[in-house]
This record gives sequence, structure tokens and C-alpha cells, in this order.
Amino acid sequence: MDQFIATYGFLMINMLLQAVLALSLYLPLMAGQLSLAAPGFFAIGGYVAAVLSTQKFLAVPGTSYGEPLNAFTLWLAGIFPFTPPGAAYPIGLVLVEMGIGGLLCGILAVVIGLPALRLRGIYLALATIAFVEILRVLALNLPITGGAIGIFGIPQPFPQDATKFSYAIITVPFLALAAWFVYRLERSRVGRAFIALREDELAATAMGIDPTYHKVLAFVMGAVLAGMCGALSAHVLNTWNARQGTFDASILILAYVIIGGSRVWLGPIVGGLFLTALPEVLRQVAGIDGLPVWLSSFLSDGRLIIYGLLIAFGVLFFPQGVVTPERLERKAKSPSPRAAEEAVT
Amino acid sequence: MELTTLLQQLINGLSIGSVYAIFALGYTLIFSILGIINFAHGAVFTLGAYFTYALTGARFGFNGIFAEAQLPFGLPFLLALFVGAGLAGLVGVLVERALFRPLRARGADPLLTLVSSLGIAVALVNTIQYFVGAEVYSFPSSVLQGLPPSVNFGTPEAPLVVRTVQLVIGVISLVILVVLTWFINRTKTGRALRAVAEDSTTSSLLGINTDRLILLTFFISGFVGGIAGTLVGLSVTITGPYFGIAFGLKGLAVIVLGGLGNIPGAVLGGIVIGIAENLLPSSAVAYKDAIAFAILFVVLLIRPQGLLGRTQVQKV
Amino acid sequence: MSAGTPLLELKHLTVHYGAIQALKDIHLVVYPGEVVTLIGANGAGKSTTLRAISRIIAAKAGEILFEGQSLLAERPDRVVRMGIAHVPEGRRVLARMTVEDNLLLGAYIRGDSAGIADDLEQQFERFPRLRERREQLAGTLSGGEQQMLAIARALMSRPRLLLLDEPSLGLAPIVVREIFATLRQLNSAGVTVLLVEQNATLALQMAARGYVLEAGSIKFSDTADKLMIDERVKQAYLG
Amino acid sequence: MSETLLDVHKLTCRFGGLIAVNEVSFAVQRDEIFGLIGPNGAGKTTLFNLITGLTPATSGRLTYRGDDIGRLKPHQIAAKGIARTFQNIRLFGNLSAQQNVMVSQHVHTRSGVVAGVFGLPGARSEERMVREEAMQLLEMVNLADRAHVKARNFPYGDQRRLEIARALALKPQLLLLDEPGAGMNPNEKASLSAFIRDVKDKFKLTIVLIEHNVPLVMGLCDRIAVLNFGELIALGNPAAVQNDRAVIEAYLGDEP
Repeated sequence: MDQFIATYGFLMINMLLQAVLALSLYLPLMAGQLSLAAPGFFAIGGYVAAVLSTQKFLAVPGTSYGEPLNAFTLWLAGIFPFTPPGAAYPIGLVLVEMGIGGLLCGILAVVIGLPALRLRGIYLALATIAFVEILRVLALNLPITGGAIGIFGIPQPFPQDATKFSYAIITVPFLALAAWFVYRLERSRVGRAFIALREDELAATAMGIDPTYHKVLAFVMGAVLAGMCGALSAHVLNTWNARQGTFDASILILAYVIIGGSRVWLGPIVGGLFLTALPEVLRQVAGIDGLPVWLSSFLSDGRLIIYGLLIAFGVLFFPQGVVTPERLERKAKSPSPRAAEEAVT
Repeated sequence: MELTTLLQQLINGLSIGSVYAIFALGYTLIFSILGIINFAHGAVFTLGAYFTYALTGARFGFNGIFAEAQLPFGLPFLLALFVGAGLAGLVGVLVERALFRPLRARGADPLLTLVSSLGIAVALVNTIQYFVGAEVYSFPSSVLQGLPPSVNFGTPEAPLVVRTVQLVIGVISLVILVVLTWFINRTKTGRALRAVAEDSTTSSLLGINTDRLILLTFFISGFVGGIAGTLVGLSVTITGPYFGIAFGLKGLAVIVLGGLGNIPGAVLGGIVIGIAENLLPSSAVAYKDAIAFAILFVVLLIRPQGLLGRTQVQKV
Repeated sequence: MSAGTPLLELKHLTVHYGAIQALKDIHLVVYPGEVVTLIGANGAGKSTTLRAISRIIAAKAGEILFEGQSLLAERPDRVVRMGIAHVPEGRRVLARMTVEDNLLLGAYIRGDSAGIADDLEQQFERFPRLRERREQLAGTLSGGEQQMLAIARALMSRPRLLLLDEPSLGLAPIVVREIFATLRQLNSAGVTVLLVEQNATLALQMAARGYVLEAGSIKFSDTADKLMIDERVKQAYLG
Repeated sequence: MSETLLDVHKLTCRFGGLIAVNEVSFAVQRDEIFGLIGPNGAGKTTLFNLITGLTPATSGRLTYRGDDIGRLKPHQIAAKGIARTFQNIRLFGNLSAQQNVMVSQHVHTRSGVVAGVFGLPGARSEERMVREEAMQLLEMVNLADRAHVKARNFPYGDQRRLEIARALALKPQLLLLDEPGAGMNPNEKASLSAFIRDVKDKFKLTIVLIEHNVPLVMGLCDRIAVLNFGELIALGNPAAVQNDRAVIEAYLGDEP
């Protein structure tokens, strides 16, 4: 088990983070807005955490890291008593960074969203791609982001010998909360307005739903989630640079949502978890004894080919995604055969 | 800026701009007919460059399945360029047959086609890497055999030196632009193509086999994409399998600037962005790659239909 | 008149739009040389019937025969090649192309450039206003001119059966009269016509026989003269 | 029948060179059923789009209960109490019948994201109320037994009734019905008049309707406006309109 966690700890954490990102793209999509801006906000969140943790909030006293905390950060760190002993950085501050990152992204999302969300369909997608690319070029050139090198040595809120899996203590609740939020949102008045806009914007506005307000709201919620996710990811990765949150990531996150299912909260999560794990799964399959050499070499070196083809053909076979509201409902209504049997006896 | 420098920058801009233009035409043709952006176009661009590279008889690097492989023959550059582009066109055809047509037949949301094209891009890029590794390849200087590396259009006192490669690229792209424009505007098939782009249902009521024309569109799109890939590869280097992705993104800026689905718009957009990038003051060169996207973003907000596009009335 | 083998025959034709049944069990026959009309209210399924014949929408069940040959396995462009031209509802001229381009596209299936040139001339004789506007973009034409263009374009394929969907839609009475006069000429020149019209009076004046469509089914059919005085038709469509 | 609910004054709408609605003026009185007829393409639906703000008017004035609504956005007009149905039915296809109706209660409810997500008491009671009201409306259109069926899976006639139920959930004073009988079978059509009257009385509505079925319009409407080529060519009670020469010529074709 320890061996497994040591090997796959990082992968598992990454799966959870990607699932959150998938939710952040799903939120605007819920209101019918195809926004690919999530990686941009993800990158900003990461830089916020990287800058704050390496330059503003200083390290825990008694460790080899830097100077003592100032009174404010000490106080912040003190609110969360579960900072593991021996850690270079309090978990509490990671949470504070997530809050700040999310807040900043939310504000930026309002500024960008108000003009951009007048665009429809592919035009909005293109505008958000432009946003992500502009951010990337800025990140490569600005002093505060460390230029091409980026920011490294982001302190870990866990003892030095701990595995990345320790992050589960933040990541699991984070994903759970995000999922719960979206799940509840779908059943609320505002969520219903989102979905109505996605189904038929014209009819929805004729029924009294303000399109601009709800589109911007959905966009902002997605941005906040992506920013928080970025802040956490910066700690997980230990370093942050302009390669985080690029156009490639936009593609990938969109694929999570479309393959997983774009009409219900569980879809993006399943897509994010599964597609993040897939390359590793393929690598493992390649390692099975007895496979012909060419096949195992293809499975390991060519796994991204398979990955791409799976996305390309996945939409052909699962046009609604793997998880659809209908499938979920059927599951919920009809008890499993086992349960039915037990009920009889 | 001195006049000669300015002229030189303009020529450079025009040269790369015309490559942007033919590349963007590949996007815009497919968009005008299917209403989707084919994100695999950047990967097809890369493929074209690699095909031509192989066809000139050049040797591959140490990585990948084809390590150190080399064709037993070498075509002259111009021939290799067109054969390579033709192969890239066939890849486009394959993508349409295997994916886009079945998706259309199921009445799939355009979003699905978009995601599917992204998947194809990932698969193509990694296929390249699988076979020939991720090294940088540059065309051997012998491809432009006999031509001097640069030409001076000025006087010895006031030189106006242009790299021969820029000229070659500019001329080839302009020829392709002219031929393509003639084909679309003056031939029967071109007329049918425009009809399908405007209204595919009505076109089929006129006896046009829309599926076949869509296939042709994918071939042309892949072909011009492949040409652009080779030309950029010739001008700089082939920077690896991801060569086309960044270029592909820039192509998006070009077509939005001109107006999605608008053919003259793509040409205009390409040239505008090519020149804009080359006129950038040297202090801002680091931001060169952001120029296209800044233009894209601003154009979308101010005039989403692009420079030459028309507004569409929403039907209630 | 109604003798010999039918040119077009629909048997048990059923069409669905998603979960909604648009046409149920349609039977309809058109003999060579006839003008047959399909009348009914908005949404009764008139256009759907024409679209099913042109194979733009799939039939769920039933059979469509043209000169005894099934159309169900054919693509839309093949149907045109077999001799059926469809003038769609709302005209659907290619607005961003010239009048001439539109007409030439009508002859897309043909390869005889001399014959095409003759036919082009013939359309310009028939509709002189199109000649004046030859180089103009079709989108800039008036509604009546667009309707003429749509009909002329369909004729460029030399069809044996012309499917006409609401040619009077949105046109002034005087223009409508002009268009219907042309249609009568065409018919006497040997073109068979299946005409869909909401304006029942107009349609019945021109047609030999008519079918009345209601909510996706044929309610009844008869000769045009009898339908014209039929109380049920009068009540529902003639006011 | 004296109070003017909706006043349309010299309303004009151009699309490029085409004049879809040309200087149309009329007033709809509170409590009447007002018919809008005319050949296809006469501008009837465009007029509905102008009234509901979906299409901006080129010129002219729209007054609803004394307020100028010409510059309001569609959702603001809906909130003021004008509801509509669509000629080609625009339900939220993937939502259940009940959810479709619940969407329209948006303007009468308040709870925001936080209240909704955390299930605060206010939001919960609001949600319960919205659910119940939706069921009542569905019962009235006889769809309550299929409240959880997706809208797209209903037959044509049921979809029309569901669309009316959805419009009623806005608690409008003015209801615009765009061809409520289109695509209905004769049985459904026959009961449509009674249904519309019933709805009108129950909800104290004023109704403007576009309809092609002549007997239906003549039997149902208090007054009728006739449009042709975007112009108002007649306005009056059914008998007067039916005998108007211009109407006969425009609407019924070139009568011999």
C-alpha cells in the first residue's frame, strides 16, 4: 500500500485537481457558455499562491525555511490547528491563498466576462483562447511571474519526507465541496435559470431570465473554482511557470467535460478522473508480461496517440458523454438486482 | 525607423503574412461549410512539413520508430512540397471520413466535432513523435540549390536585403492564393463549393453531392495547411511535433480578424497580422506572440463578424 | 387524365421529427402531366411531405416511388438527377451569389454546356426581370424576383416533376398571379407539378386534383373542382 | 372594455431593405381576446417579437400599462407581465414538463446562489411553493401525470399546451399566443377555443393571438387586426373584418 501511494500519490492528487478544473469549465457551460478560460484562471491562481507563499507569507519558525512569520500570517496560520508537525508551511495559509486566488480570479472574470459574454458559441471559445494565450505571454515576460523560469521552491505544508498523497487532506474535501456545490446548484433557482439559458436562450429571456447576469455569474463561479484549484496546484507541483494553464490544458479540460458528460455535475468529475488516469493506466497495461514487444512499446510510448483517438472517437460513441442525467436517474430509481433480491427474501 | 528597414519589415511581414493567409484559408474553408473550427488543422500543418522533409530525402534523427530512417530517393524541393501537401490533404480527408461525417450523420452538436478535432490533433502530434521523435529538423540548405541566400533590392549604399527564403515563401503562397481564388470563384466545382457553404440543404436540392464537396474541402484545407507547414519549416525550422499548435492558434486570430468563413477575409487577416508582428518595435519583441491574440480579443469584442464578415440576423 | 402509370407514388409514408410524428401513413399519387396540390394549415405536414420526397428528411416507414423506382435508398442529389426538382419553402435562393450563378447551379447535374446556355436563355425569356438582374446578388432581389429565380433555377435541371413549396408566400397578389400564370405555361409544356399551398383557392384553381392534409394525415382527396365547393375545405381554409 | 393595456403606435421594423412591420398602430384593451391574422410572411410573428423585445424596433412606440417598454430587454418585459408562446415551440427540450414551468417562476422568486446551494429555509419554502404551483398549472393543462417526462418527448399538441402553462407561470396580464393551434389534430383544435377562454377567465388575462384557422379566430376573438406586407389593413370585430374587401383580397387570394 505504501509503495502504491508512493508511486501513484501524485497521480491521484492530480486526478482530483483535474476533476475540479473540469467542474470549473462545466459551470459556464451549464449556462450555455463555451468558455475555455479555465486554464487562464488556473494559472493566475497558481501565481497568486506562488508569489504569496514565497515572498509574502513567510515560513514557519523553527524550520530551515526563511524568516519567522509576521503577526498576521501567524494569526492566519493559527486558525487551522491541523498543520502537520515538521511542515515548512501551514496548511491554513494554503487555504488563505486559495481564497485570495479565487477572489482575484472572480473579480477579473467580471471584468472580462461583461464584454466577452455577449459573444456566442465558438466566438466566446475563441475569445477565451485568446485570453489564455495573452496571459501565457505575459507570464513569460513579467518580472513578478519569474519570466520563463517561473517561481520555484513553493513551500510544502507537509513534512519533507511525506508523499504528495498528503495533499489528499485538502484535495479530497475541495473536490467534494465543489461537487456538492454544483450538485446543489443544479437543483436551485439560479441553476435552473442557467440550464434554461443553455437549452434555449431566447425562450429563457422571454420567460424573464436575465441572460447577461446569469452568464457572467456562471463564468465568475467557474473562474473562482479554477483560481482556487490553481493556488492549490502550485503547492502540489512545488513550482509554477508559464507552462501551467496553456491552450493544451483548455483542450484537455474540455475533453473531460464532453467525454465525461456535459449535462450533469457527475460527468465532468468522472471525465477528469478517468482521462487524467488513462495515460498511466495505458503505461501499466504495457507492462503486463507476455504482450508482444511492439504492442507494449506502442502502449507505453504511443499512449498519447491512444488518448487522442479515445477523445476523437469517444464523442462519436458517447455523444452525450459517459454520464448523462438519464443514466443517473435510471440508476437512482431502479434498485440494483442484488438489493431487489434481498428485498424478496 | 529608416525607410529601408521599414520596407524590409514590410516584405518580411508580407511573406509570413501570406503563409498565415493560406494556412487560415484551410480553417476558413471548413468553417464556411461545416460551421466548425477544425482544431486538427495545426497538426496537419505539422504533418505537411514532416512529409516534405522526408520526401526531399532528408534523414530523421535518433529517436522514434523511424530513427535514422531516410527514403531511398529524394525529390526536388518543389515537387516534395506538393506531394507532401497532397499527403497532408489525404490525412484531412481521412479525418472527415472517419469522424466528421459520422458525427454529422448523427446530427451531433458542433461542439462534439470540435472536441473530436482536438482529439485528432493530440493523436497526430503524438503519432509524429512516436515515429520520428521530438527533435528540431531543418531543411538542408541544398533545397534552394543555386539561389543566393539573400537578394539586395537596394543600392550598396542603402541596402534593402531580403532573404531568398522569404521571397520563395512569398511567391509560392501568392501563387496558391491566386489559384485557389480562381478555383473558388471561376470553376463549376468552386461555385458548388460556395453554394454548399451558403446553404447545404438547398445545394443538395440542386443535385450537388454535398458529402463529396465536403471531402474535397478537407483535401484542399489539408493541402494548403501542409504547404504552409513546409514553408514555415523552411523559413525557420521544424521545431518538433508541437510545431503546428502555436501556429494553429495564430491562424485562429487570422480568421477571426478577417471574419469566420470569409475567404478574402482570411487573406486580408493573414497579411495584416503578418505585417503587424513585423512592425513591432524591438523593445516589445517578447510580446510578439501576444499581438495576434490581442488583436483577436479586441476584434471579437468590437466587431465579432471580423473585418469583412457580415452580421447574422438571429431567427426567432 | 388520371390514367397510366403514376409518375410519383407515396405509400404509407410516415415521418418522425424526434419523438414527434410529422406524417402518418400518407398515400398520394401524381400522374404524368398533372398538377396536384397539397393543401392544409400551417404545421399540417405539407412541406414535410415534399422534403421526404427530396430525401432531405428520412422516412420512418412506407415507400416513395418515382416512375416505379424507390427513392428511399437515394441521396438528395441523386433524386435531382432522376428528374425531380424542388423549389423549397421560402425560396432559398443563394443570397450571396449572383442570379446567373444561381441559375448555373440549377444545371449542376448537367454536362452539356450548349444545352445549359440555351436553357439559361430560355429562363431569361420566361423571366425578363432576371436577365436585367443577371449580375446582381440574389439576396438583393425582391421577394417576387427571388421566387422567379427559385423556379427558374429548378427548371435548369430539366425536371420531369417539379415540387413547389408555397410559391405565393409573402408575395403581393399581382406577383402571385404572374407566377401562377408561368406555372400554368410550364405545365402545358409538359412539366408535372406537385404544389403545396396554404392559399387553397389559388392552388385549387390551378390544380386538377388535391389532397387535404391535417395534422400529418391525408384527410380526404378529390378533384380540385369538388374540393373547391366542399364545405369542410371551405370552412377550414377558405373562410 | 375601456382601459388600454397595450398601445402599439406607428411601430416599424426593418431588416436591411425589407420592411417587416410598417407603421402599425393599434391598442389592446384589458380583458379582450385580440386576434392577429394575415398571410404567411405578413409580419405577425415579427410584431410579437417587437412587443416582447426580442427584436428591436426601428421606430415607433410601445406602451404597456402606461409605461414605455420600447427600450426594455426581453426579460424585463417578461417581468412586467407579458408572456408569450412561440410559433415553432421553444420549450426547454431536455427539462421535464415541471421544470419547464418552474423556470418561468424565476421573476417571482428571490433566492440567490448561496440560499439555493445551502438550502436555507427561505429558498426551501420558495422551492416547495414553485414546485406546487408548477404542478397546479400542469394539472390545468392535463399534463400533471407526466410532470417528469422531458418536454421533447411530448406529442405536438401537448407541447403547445405545456408552452402555455410555462407562459402562465410568469403570472402575466397579457398573453401572446403564436399559432396555438398549429400542428394540433382536429380534436385538440376543437377544444382549443374553450381552453383559451377558460385560461383567460381563470387568470384574468388579456390575450393576443396569431392563428390561421379562420373559424377558430372568428369564433374566439373580440377584435381582429389584419396584417399584410407588414401593414395593418383592417381592424375591427370579426364580422366587419370578414366582409372587408382588402382583407378578402389579401388574405384569401385573388378571388375570381
